[in-house]
Amino acid sequence: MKFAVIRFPGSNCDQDCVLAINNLPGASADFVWHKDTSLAGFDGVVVPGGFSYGDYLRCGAIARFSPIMQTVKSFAASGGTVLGICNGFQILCESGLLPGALVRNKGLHFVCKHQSIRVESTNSRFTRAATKGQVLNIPIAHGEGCYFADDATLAALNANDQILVRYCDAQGQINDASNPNGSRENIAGICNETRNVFGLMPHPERACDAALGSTDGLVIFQSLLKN
Amino acid sequence: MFEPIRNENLRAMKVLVTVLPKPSVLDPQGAAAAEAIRHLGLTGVGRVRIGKVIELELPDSTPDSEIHRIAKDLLSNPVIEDYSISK
Amino acid sequence: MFEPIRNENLRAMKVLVTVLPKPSVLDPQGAAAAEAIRHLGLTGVGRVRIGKVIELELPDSTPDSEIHRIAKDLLSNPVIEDYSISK
Amino acid sequence: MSAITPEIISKHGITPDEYERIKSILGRDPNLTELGVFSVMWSEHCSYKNSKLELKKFPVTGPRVLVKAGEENAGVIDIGDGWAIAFKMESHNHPSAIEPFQGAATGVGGIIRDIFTMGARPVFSMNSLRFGDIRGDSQQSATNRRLFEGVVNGIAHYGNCIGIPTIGGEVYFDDSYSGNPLVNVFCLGILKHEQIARGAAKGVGNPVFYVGAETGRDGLAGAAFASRELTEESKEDRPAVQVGDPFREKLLLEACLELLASGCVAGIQDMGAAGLTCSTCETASRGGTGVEIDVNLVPKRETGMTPYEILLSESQERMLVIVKKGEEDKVRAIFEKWDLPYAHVGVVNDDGMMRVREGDNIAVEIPARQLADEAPLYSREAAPKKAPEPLDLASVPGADPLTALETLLAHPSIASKQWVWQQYDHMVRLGATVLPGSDAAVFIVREADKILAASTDCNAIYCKQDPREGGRIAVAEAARNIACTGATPLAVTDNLNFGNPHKPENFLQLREAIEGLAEACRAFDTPVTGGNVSLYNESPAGAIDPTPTVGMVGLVEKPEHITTQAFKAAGDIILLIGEPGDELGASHYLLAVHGRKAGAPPQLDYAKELAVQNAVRDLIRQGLVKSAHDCSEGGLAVNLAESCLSGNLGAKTEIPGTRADVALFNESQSRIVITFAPRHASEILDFLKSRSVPHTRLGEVTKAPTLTIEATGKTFAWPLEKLRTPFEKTIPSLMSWEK
Ligand SMILES: Nc1ncnc2c1ncn2[C@@H]1O[C@H](COP(=O)(O)OP(=O)(O)O)[C@@H](O)[C@H]1O
Ligand SMILES: [Mg+2]
Repeated sequence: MKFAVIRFPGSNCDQDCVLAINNLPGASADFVWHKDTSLAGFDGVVVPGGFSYGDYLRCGAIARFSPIMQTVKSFAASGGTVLGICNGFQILCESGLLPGALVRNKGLHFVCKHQSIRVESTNSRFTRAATKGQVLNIPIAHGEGCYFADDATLAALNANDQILVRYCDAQGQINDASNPNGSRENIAGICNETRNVFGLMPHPERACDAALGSTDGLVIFQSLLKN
Repeated sequence: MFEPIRNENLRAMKVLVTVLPKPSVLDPQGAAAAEAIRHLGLTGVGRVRIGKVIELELPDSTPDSEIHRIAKDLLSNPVIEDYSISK
Repeated sequence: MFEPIRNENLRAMKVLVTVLPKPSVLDPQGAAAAEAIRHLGLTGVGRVRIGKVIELELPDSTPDSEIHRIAKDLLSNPVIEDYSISK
Repeated sequence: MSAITPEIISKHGITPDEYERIKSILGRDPNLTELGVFSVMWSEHCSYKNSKLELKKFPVTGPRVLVKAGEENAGVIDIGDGWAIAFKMESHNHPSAIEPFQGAATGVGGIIRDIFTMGARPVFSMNSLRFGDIRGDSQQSATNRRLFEGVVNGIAHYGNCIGIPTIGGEVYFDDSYSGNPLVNVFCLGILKHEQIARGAAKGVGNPVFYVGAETGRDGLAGAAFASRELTEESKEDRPAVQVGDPFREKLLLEACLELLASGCVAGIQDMGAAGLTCSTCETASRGGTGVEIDVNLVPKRETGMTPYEILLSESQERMLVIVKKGEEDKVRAIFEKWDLPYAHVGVVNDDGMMRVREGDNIAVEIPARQLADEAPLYSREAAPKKAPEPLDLASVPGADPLTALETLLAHPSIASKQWVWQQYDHMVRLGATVLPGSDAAVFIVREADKILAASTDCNAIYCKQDPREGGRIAVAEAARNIACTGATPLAVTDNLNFGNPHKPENFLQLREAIEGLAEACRAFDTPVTGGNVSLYNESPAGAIDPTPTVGMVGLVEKPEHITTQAFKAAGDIILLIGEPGDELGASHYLLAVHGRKAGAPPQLDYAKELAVQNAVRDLIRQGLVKSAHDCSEGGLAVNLAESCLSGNLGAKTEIPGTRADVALFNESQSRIVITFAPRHASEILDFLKSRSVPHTRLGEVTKAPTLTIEATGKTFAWPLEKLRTPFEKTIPSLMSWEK
């Protein structure tokens, strides 16, 4: 499976994503420049983390107008796999590919740490290799990762089983104490209605090597590779 | 190239777009500011909200509809923010 | 804790403190926004500056001098920013 | 142009003697712009005029040194297999005092540029910070908290956005820094030997390009600003404040690395302090050439800027690039790809002049070498040396060890700095394998398949009491931290933070500390690859404690050698390597518990120190060691508490000594605590005996979550939660707005 890792000016987890994916048997990744308009030859798209356009104005607000994003939208509309990580999640929300928005962390500070998240649904190509309720240790690193959606949107997300991962503690408990940023309902990642676009704040690419303290991120990439 | 050279024949106006978080959205920065203001001895402070202001220099002739388009599509995110425009 | 309870007997007013980077200070956000606005097809955009706006609910009786004190000491950094107050 | 009056000269910080020298270099009077150019180039910040003669005492050579200190923007060290590292430390103290967020942010931006100017890809950063006390309700401590908050936010903002992990550092709080915080930032980059780029204007006729942010009036003459004391009026030095744009710098970084790889570049130099002035005359001086530019061609952010303003501006995120003639189009294509402003502003010539035109007018014409390299050098008067008053132990009442340990752990200088490093993205680039919170940081450099350890250290109380000993210990402690991770030290960068050098007692501190550092760098075989000097660190209350910060880098041979401070398993044996010690002078125990900065600091013995470090490293390499932690502030008791807390395990120990507080909290040097599985005991003990390295079995790791220390026949026990709260909650609760 060949992934396009989009490079915006200011992306900074692009190389990490390429490295993590290229280390997986059966997967490979290549950069795609934001000024490009073609995704021909790719089976999936990763919108990586970082600070596209410096996160000026709002995270993801400017990146959404990049030429490549039009192509990503049609790629998604035709059922293509799109994974947005951290800043990538923010960009997907800003682009309207995912509902809701990400706002300033409740604690006001940028937070970088290992974080437990719980797999809430395995009904997706991103989580099918996991088990429901599985607790994953995956780092977070963001200043604006507090997920917000209005009540109606939240109800729809729940009803459609679109909430794929929630922040929890090491035992899998979901509560305020295990919520690192004030996200509504501890939401860490959601997919779209057609379940082919997934955005999450934690960085699975940072949890693919035991030397970095966790290999729990692999399950997300393995899900994508599973037939 | 970067500071656009404006045509000096066109008259320019300043437009202020004010973007504030919707009341339903958590505004921890506002809450922290309220607390800090109380620390500075100002009593009776109510709610504090913190938003952004964008000051634009635009040709006099720019239609309002265009300013609204930019404010809505780019300068604010309707999911979490409201904007207002003043000239 | 976050939403302070106001004394409902006091009349409240809304004060808007607008804080903008001084003209000589680099405003990378403003420059990025200007570029994006041009991309969206709005021509003739001049300088864009981005600042913050703080909306305060204060008792009607709050003296202006106090608001200025807060705006200067807490809400802005006079070294790089100017503020203005509107009610 | 207005005449140059003595007032104007003195406003530029130029002495009458220096003015005469300028006249003789030029063979005429300078014009105002030229005077401005001399004033920034001959400021302390750029010329090191008060410290250079002392800096010559540092060892700067060694088999691994590829680029020496002072030759270029940063030194370069060989790490094997064709790979090299460039690293350096830089201060941004005064800007951070005025505007903590932007001051710290632009400090990070500056040091990163120094690294990629060398052709290296920056891979990680660290920082060393000092603030006044953040405890209490006083106006002063509120200000200190605001500075601390702003500086940490600024470092986080810049580093996180540009995507360079901040993996370590240190923070101390002491009232000598009230109003004059120290913000020292470190960056390290990786490159292949053949990629080393030079900041020289080579090749007569080669075009000179400007790339990066447009020049504005911000940061006018910041170098001169950094070379003065801070006063109340400094707050009015508004133009000195620069705003950083990490996004621009990220583009500049990628563009410059792409450019250097393209082979089109003859020389490259960042515009840091003294901006365009410094980069033009330094490149010309290094190249043995001249450089001519036209300020009309320089991209500008503001209108009506004079040559004086353009040359002295310290706008951030700019570079000067000397391009090989004929390659201009390739270079333009790269800048355009990255959406960067650029301009062809001048040419390299052969007359040795820095010549600045404004269209047809010549605004500046100065011999580049004299301007860049022949600033006056001064050896200031040093006060006579006096030995520190030894501590009279009888004057120290023995405090209750139970509460004393909690007090120490709650001292902001010792308490966990998680509040700080959690705000830094330390995981980007997939390299941080030992996260902040252990001794040295350990980082896997993926592109080179190398593992580096890095640490910054300085105990300023020691330096205040005895700057020479303090300097020696700063190097020893850095090396010890590196050894605890399993690494071998390679080289050192330093940042010398002192008060006004015109005061003899301050100059004595500077000289003594440098001699101490230099001696220790020789002893540990770690050449100095570069650094920075920041003088005039004074506030109305007086000079700061002397703070010669050391940044050391080491190399870990194999991944399996990487070792951390956390206790690993119940039943493991806890062994002290080194002697139990008894020196309480200048200790944090004296400061935190008795409110005193007194006595002579502990005495370092190189032979003992090296024996301990080598033994620990060798045991680690034999695969026998489970944890290793160096003993520093707060002595053995704090050391054991930290290892318990980070491993979430208890310990049952006994510490020899005749007085409990001395036994627990003394800060004698050359001590490392290790743990290992009981089955390795005889192997380890035999090894230590064969090396004649002193050691004491302290006890063992326990599952029960209690730290127990027996000393002088009494038993002291702390449930871990009693230790965790002061250690982990002190800084977050001081910094929380929810009071
Ligand atoms: N404390 C120091 N120890 C060793 N070398 C130093 C020290 N301070 C400065 N230097 C060296 O002097 C040279 C000039 O440094 P500097 O002016 O800081 O560079 P920049 O212009 O990038 O600020 C550099 O090579 C630097 O490494
Ligand atoms: Mg430099």
